[in-house]
Amino acid sequence: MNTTSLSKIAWNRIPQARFAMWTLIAGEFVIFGGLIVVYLLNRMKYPGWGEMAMHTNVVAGTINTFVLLTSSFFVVKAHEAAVKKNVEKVKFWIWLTILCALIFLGIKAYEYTHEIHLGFTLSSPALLEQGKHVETLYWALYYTMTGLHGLHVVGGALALFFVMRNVAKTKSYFHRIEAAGLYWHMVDIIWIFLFPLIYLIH
Amino acid sequence: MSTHGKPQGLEHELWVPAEDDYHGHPNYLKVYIYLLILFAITVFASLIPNPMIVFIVVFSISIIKASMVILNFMHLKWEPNIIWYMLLLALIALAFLFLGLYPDTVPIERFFVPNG
Amino acid sequence: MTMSTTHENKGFWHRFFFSLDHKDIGLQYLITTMFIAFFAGIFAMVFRIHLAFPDYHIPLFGIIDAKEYNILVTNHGLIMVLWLSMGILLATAGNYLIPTMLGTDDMAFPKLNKLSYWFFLLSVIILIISFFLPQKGFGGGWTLYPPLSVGDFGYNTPYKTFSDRFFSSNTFVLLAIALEFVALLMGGINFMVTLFNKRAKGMGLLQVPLLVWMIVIASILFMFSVGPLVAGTFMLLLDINAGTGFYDASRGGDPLLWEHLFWFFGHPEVYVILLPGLGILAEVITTNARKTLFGYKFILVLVLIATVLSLMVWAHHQFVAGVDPRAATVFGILTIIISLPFAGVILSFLATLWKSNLRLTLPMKWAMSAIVLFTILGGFTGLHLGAALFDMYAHDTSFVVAHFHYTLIPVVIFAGMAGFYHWFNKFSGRELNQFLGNLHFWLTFIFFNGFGIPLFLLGLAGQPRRYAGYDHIPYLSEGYLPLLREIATISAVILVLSQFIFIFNFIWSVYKGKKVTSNNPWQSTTLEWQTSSPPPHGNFEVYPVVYHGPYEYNRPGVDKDFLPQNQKI
Amino acid sequence: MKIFPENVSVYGDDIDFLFWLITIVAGLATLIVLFLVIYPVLTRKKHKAKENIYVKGEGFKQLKWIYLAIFVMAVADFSFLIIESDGWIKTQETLPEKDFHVAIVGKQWLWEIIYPGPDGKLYTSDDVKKFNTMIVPQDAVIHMDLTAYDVLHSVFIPHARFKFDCLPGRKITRWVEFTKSGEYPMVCAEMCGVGHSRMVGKVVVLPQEKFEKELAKIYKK
Repeated sequence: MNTTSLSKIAWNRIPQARFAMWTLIAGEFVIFGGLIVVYLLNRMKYPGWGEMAMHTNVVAGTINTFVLLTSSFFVVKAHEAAVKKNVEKVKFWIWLTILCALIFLGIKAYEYTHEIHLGFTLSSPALLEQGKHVETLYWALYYTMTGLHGLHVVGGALALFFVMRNVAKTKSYFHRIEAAGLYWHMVDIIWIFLFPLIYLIH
Repeated sequence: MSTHGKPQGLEHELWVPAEDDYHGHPNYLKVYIYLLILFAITVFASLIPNPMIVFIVVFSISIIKASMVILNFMHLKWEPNIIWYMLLLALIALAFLFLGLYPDTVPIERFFVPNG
Repeated sequence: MTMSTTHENKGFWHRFFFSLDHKDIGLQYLITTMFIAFFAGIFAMVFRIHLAFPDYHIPLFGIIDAKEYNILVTNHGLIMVLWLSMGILLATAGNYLIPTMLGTDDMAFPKLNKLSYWFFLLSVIILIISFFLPQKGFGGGWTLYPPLSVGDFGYNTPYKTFSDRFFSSNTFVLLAIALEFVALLMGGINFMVTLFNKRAKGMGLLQVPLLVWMIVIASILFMFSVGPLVAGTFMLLLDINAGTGFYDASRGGDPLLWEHLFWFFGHPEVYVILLPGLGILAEVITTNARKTLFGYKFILVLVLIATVLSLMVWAHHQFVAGVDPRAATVFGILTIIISLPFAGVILSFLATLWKSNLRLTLPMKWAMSAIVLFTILGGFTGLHLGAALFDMYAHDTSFVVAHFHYTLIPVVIFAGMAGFYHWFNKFSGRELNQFLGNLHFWLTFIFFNGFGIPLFLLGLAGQPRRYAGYDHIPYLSEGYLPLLREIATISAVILVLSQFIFIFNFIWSVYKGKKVTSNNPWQSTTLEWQTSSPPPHGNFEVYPVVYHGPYEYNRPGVDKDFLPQNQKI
Repeated sequence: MKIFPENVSVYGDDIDFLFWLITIVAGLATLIVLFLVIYPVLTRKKHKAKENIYVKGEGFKQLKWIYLAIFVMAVADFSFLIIESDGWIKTQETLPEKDFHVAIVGKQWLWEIIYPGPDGKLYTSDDVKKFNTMIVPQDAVIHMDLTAYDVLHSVFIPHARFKFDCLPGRKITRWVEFTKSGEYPMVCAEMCGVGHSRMVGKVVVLPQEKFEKELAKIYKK
């Protein structure tokens, strides 16, 4: 048995599910990173966007950030319980997380309706009529980024739900809680960057 | 019967590690409270009138928060190098993208042929 | 230790649609890719004929007009680059060979693997649907530059209603591309995890065959380069369907943004295609040269350097596209630098050939001609184009077309064929007809050059790309240029037709070819040859235990001239 | 037989020279590669199996030839880069004193040429627009404002070795100087739709005084 191989094994002893999830997360970071880079550059290019940023609902955004941070905490608690193979606790914390997800989506929906009411849409023809051509791009990016993130929230919540159901049924596959949790943390991290960029910088 | 996924009884042979291998756990509550404090700082920092300062403060705090989540909640502290390398490569790619796009986006002023 | 190798009872549907076995999925990828590439080849034939003989009435197509010409060129490019190249070199080779070479039973996530194939198939179907929409296919150039790709690409008139916009070829082509990206991302994750978690007992990371490393590195590179383009595709879809202005200058957007996002993926894409090709070459060359690979670690290091570098050279596709000239200089320098690692890799292959008693088998012919064509006419013309000043003249001329055909065809067709002829008897259990194989090789070799070299000359004469006919332009219809176009066209037609020999040989040999007598006809050392051909379900009756590196040929102190990885001395 | 179209611009020769330089150096490298591929094929019978050297190619000693080759190639590449860089700076990064200023605007599928008009300033009310035919003086530095109305186009004047993209929404100024009077084609080199291949204009280079007359004629109308 040659030694090189044995010495190599130590550093890649990592559960498949977690490994795959990390790879996926790295890929997702690049996708959202691309959007954020585009946003940052255009933000530097067009100072007029600050005025648009004032129309966003900072309070709602703040609450949402708090909600997501808390949900992250719940997920790690669920993971802690999963390591102890405590199904009831796992279910409890995951349900709390999903509740957070629903609250987040609700608030986001409220924001959207409010902004659409003000005439800020993907293509915002209202702004075009005022001759504010460049500003339409802000809202296009706003809806693109938050919308894409919202889809990830939905996906993450669904993943958590199904994993939890599976764990509760089979009393096994506890490691999947952590994998799904990783994805949820990624959603949180993306929001950590989106929130200040979109809401706070005027 | 097909033998997909992990072949039965071959874990140690095929170097498929045990699925729920234990890695260290930080004090999650403490991390969470730190995150909330940083979050509060972010919100108050945004009241500074100068947007440039706001941007610098807020963005750097975001980076700190993100790294805290990654390191503790996602247990990157305990993960093998390969995952660090992957995330690093992602950051490098984004840095290149930013640097490459900057000169073609920010300094350019828009131009349209008048009465065209 | 043995394991149950009970075969699933495989009806056609079960085998070619629902099977979870990585070998079946690999073959599914192979067949799907060949199916779609077949049409791309026909397209190429048609528009080449149109260029040289504009008033020749082409069977089934008639005399094509400018719009049809654009559609044919665009889809030829799209299919060849995005579906054929990656479908063969990443998906097919990866799915079939990675688990067998690693001496394991299957991918880490067979269901994910299956899902990735379904996404791939869906993307192909959506691409085909795009030909039956009102626009009869997308014709805005395979780089999909907006604003042309936002409206009706023929005339840049915006679509009226939402259904017009959504059920337009633009939308469907973009959806197809996005789905294909998703499919390959899934595959990439699978490859990565399989390499790191499911190697045979005793196989260290530096005892993995180079092909596996190359495919995994390529998948990772693909993942990191494609991200921004996925975002960009999302934005372009919104531009088409929701009236946003990401690429619309009058709305504060910027057409150049798409060029950047596209080439940020598009250049690493070249290496995503190139690396698996190099991996196949490594396997074929070492096996037929009967020598251990020269500089295994060296090649790996060079490739990793090139991988990181390849993320910062993309703008050399845009030297004259409006990027800052100073930035262009930087990108030019990096472009020159990235040519060095690959020179090192090619030289290591040549060093492997040096003083070897090589066997000039059919795969070896493909492999060596791949090296020659790629290095000489693909690589060195890359130096011309890397020099920004000359690129100002040659950019978007036939010179560029010839250049990237000389980089992609040696890698995809020649290296791909080397791999195909090398592993055919492994995955079919039968032998190819050698005579037809040689005929296919020589026809391809000769007429590929007969098609490529005239294009270089035409490009130097200043012939721009993507023109539906040149006869109305005086300076392009004088002297020997029409003759060159005719030579290129005739060669291209024969080149495409000679691939039918291959298809016939493939199908005929699969059913009628004579059964293989040995599991290891090339006397190769890697693990996929140490099991029966085709491998059973689960790949191995007895799981191998690995003792050596992958290329132990003519090792001193061994009586045979090759030492399989799973064989103790 | 001539490879390039006749060169009529001041920086055309640099570009042709660069091409031939790289081609010759690459040609030498080609011979080496061909030798390294063909020689083993010819001598393959000579080497009995056991004569093969079992080298893994590790460490500087075994890799020295490859390092040397890479070093030589690097030197060659960077010398190309240095040689081309001053030409690149001359053509792209610097704008010499202008004698005549004209705007070329791409439009599906023709070139709109905007002459500055009597006041010699572009984008003023007295500009004169012409289509597809651009008249310019000989031996004079001509500044060209490149832009587009609808989609991407690319001005390509093969005889002047000049090419640059026209993008909607931005103005890019490049220069060219013709050394020889005559008519030269100006084609579009960026995919711009159905009429792409029909988007062929021409540059008419005239001696100074004849150019003045022609320009006056244009302005009178």
